[in-house]
Amino acid sequence: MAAKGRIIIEQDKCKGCDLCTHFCPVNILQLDTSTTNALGYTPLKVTDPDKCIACSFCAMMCPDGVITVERFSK
Amino acid sequence: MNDSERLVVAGFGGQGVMLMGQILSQAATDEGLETVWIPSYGPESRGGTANCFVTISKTPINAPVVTVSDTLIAMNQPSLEKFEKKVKKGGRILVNASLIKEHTYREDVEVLKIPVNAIALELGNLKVANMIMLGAYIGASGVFKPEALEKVFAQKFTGKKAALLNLNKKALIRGIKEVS
Amino acid sequence: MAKVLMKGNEAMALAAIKGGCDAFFGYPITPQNELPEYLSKHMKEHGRVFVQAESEVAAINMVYGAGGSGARVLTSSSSPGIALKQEGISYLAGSEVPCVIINVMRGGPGLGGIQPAQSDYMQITRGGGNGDYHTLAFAPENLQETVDIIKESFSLADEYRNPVMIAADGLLGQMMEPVDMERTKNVEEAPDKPWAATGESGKRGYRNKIVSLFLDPNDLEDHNLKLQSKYNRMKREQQRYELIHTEDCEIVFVAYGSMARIARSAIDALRSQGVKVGMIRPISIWPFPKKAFDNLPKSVHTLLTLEMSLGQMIEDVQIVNQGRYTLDFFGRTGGVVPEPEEIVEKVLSMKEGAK
Amino acid sequence: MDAKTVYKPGKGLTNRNLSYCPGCTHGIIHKLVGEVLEEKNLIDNTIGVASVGCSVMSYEFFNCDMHQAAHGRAPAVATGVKRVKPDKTVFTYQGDGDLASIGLAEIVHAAHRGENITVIFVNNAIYGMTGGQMAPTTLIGQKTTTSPFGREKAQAGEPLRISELLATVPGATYLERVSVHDPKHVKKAKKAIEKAFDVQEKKQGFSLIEFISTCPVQWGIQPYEATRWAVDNMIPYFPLGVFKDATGGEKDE
Repeated sequence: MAAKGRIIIEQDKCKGCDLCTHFCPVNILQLDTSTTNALGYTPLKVTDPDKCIACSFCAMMCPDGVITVERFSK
Repeated sequence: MNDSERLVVAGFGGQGVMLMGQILSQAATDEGLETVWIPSYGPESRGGTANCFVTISKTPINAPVVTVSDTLIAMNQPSLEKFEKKVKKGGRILVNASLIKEHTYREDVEVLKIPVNAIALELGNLKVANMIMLGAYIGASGVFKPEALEKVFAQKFTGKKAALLNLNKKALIRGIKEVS
Repeated sequence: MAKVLMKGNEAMALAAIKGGCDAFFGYPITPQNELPEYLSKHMKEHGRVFVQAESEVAAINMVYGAGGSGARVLTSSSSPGIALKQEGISYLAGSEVPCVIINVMRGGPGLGGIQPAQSDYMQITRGGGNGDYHTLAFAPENLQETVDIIKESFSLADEYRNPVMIAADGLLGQMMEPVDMERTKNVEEAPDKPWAATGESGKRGYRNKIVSLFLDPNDLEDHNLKLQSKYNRMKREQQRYELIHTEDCEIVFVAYGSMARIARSAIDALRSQGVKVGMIRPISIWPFPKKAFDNLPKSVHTLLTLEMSLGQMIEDVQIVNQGRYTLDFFGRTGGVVPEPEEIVEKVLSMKEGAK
Repeated sequence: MDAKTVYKPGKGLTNRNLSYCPGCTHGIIHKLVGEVLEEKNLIDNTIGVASVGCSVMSYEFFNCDMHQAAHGRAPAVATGVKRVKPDKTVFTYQGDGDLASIGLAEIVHAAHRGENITVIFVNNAIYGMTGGQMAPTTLIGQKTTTSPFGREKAQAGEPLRISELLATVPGATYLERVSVHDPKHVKKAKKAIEKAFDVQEKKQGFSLIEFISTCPVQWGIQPYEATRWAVDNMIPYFPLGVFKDATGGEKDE
């Protein structure tokens, strides 16, 4: 099932607050505990990009404006 | 310990840097020594840089803020860069090798690299990385015997935190072993 | 008694309880927050009053009320908050209501910063409120001295029926240092206050009024002259200072509080290089300790005032100096805490200049 | 297959990293205000007034001319600004310690005069910047560093409901309380901000939007759980909704 869109994460602005991961309707967001970013936090990563429906919920809930959302048009 | 030890303990908020300094000052107080603990208090609650200055002395302490230090404990890269220049010649720098990878160190100081994050994860809780470093420090400097710090642990880790007491003691001993 | 490692703000709060403080009114402001926080927990245990007011202005007026009705009262704040309290302090002095005010100074002006500074010296010693009034003002340099002075300050406030200000700073507030809380005796009983508005006019047979209004200028002048005689008594009785190595020095530092403590390291460093320096350390900044300047040895030729400000106490030094010595100044401000090495450099450059 | 951007940080905020703790909803509220000012293309002709508290640094975050007011005095500063710049958009951004405690007289009188300004009031029931002290909106039983046994009515009274209080002030034109605890409520909150700036644009008088907001670090609760705590504990006491809408007629000059 092809993705409807994708998100772009500004890795080094993310504070690893984990808010967005709770609001993704298709549950494809997780904190990447294998690394720390420039601020010293564990940044966000998309686990399954193909499932993204570009609903912008994650971006709306991000307090630091780290996420940009794009929707693919056919 | 010669008649005074001036220490900078630095890292980022959440690494337990302030607690490390307080434990040393408490141990000094318990042994009737003079001591001053000074936090760098900034507005950021979490994530910002955090450091404290600890002075331990047999004689009354004058200038409370440590400007030239005998020892620097750097728990992350920015704090190493910020405080490295102020360590006296022949001083000592302990670095958290888990977060501080390549760095060209001064020739005129003793450098001890301890991967405290990695060891802490080995012991099962990243939170005790600071106690491993504390162990390394007293092991390298001989300022206190482990029992002096364990006595402070018993006062600090009570109530909800009591469960952490043994883990912190283990971390302390492990830190000492890393440098002996 | 064994020493206890305490955070400055908490040691000050405990000292106030041991000094007999019956009621505290305060408001959050960095860097003194741990003081009201400590009292919010421990005043209750002693059955005493704690209120977090809606603002510093409200807090000082709560102090005015409680103090005017006979209680021993405390408020604490930091520089901008103390600025808000100035009208209240003028009322407290004008109507002779005793209270203690702890000022944990920080960089200014305006919102300024949160790091330690001494740039409120003029406001403290000249008074930021209206009218001819003064408050006693003490400037401790370490935590033990701070604790001892706070314990004593409630009795001093009652004795003179006057506000007493403790000029501390963010360094003292935030540091931890072992203190002996029992080095000086605790205050149990307050003196009786026949003047207080305690709500017993019936039993007492006369009414008490806590008032600073005197519409007839002659009455107000008489009142001012009465206050003035009290202030002169303070000048006679409360000049406190410490002399450090002044017996054989050429340059005498004049510094108080944390700056004096930092200067001690500079004195040691300079003396080890054979440079004879000493220090007059005012402990009372109002009344300014004039006596300390009277019999300095012949060897002295320069007074170097050191402040964590751009020069305020230096004006008091100029007044008492009366041209006797050369005056010089070194200061950092804005919350920058100077290093002893900077003072050493200043002295060495002065000596260089003198050659 | 080309991609169209549907959501990206706008021009309403500067590109400075926000100084707020991880997961603090101040950040979401900043974004919404910035988005509305940009979309109504007011941002380049706006003067904002930052207050004292965690959001003191907002004078670096809103992408327009800013004032930084003394604690509690932002509504007075904004009054001064608006009276000499009546055709500019003027807003204040204030927390609960700033507005509901030391600044209560200033906010009541700005509303009372019907000042044509918009107030963004962030209620997180605690003093954040100074270390978690009790605020006028701290809930009964809520533990803070100056209510260590939990707020007690006998000692500190019950929490202050600002939107309801200002609704009794004739000069207030538009008052709404919103929340940002999930996308649905974020959308509603943005509409409320749009309405408030409409009121100002149409010179209909004083508008204030109260936001239920979180403080993960001082509450000691993880960011997501903090939003749930706000829903379960704050919203029942501070109900969402419009508390005043007097935009019926044009406000006479």
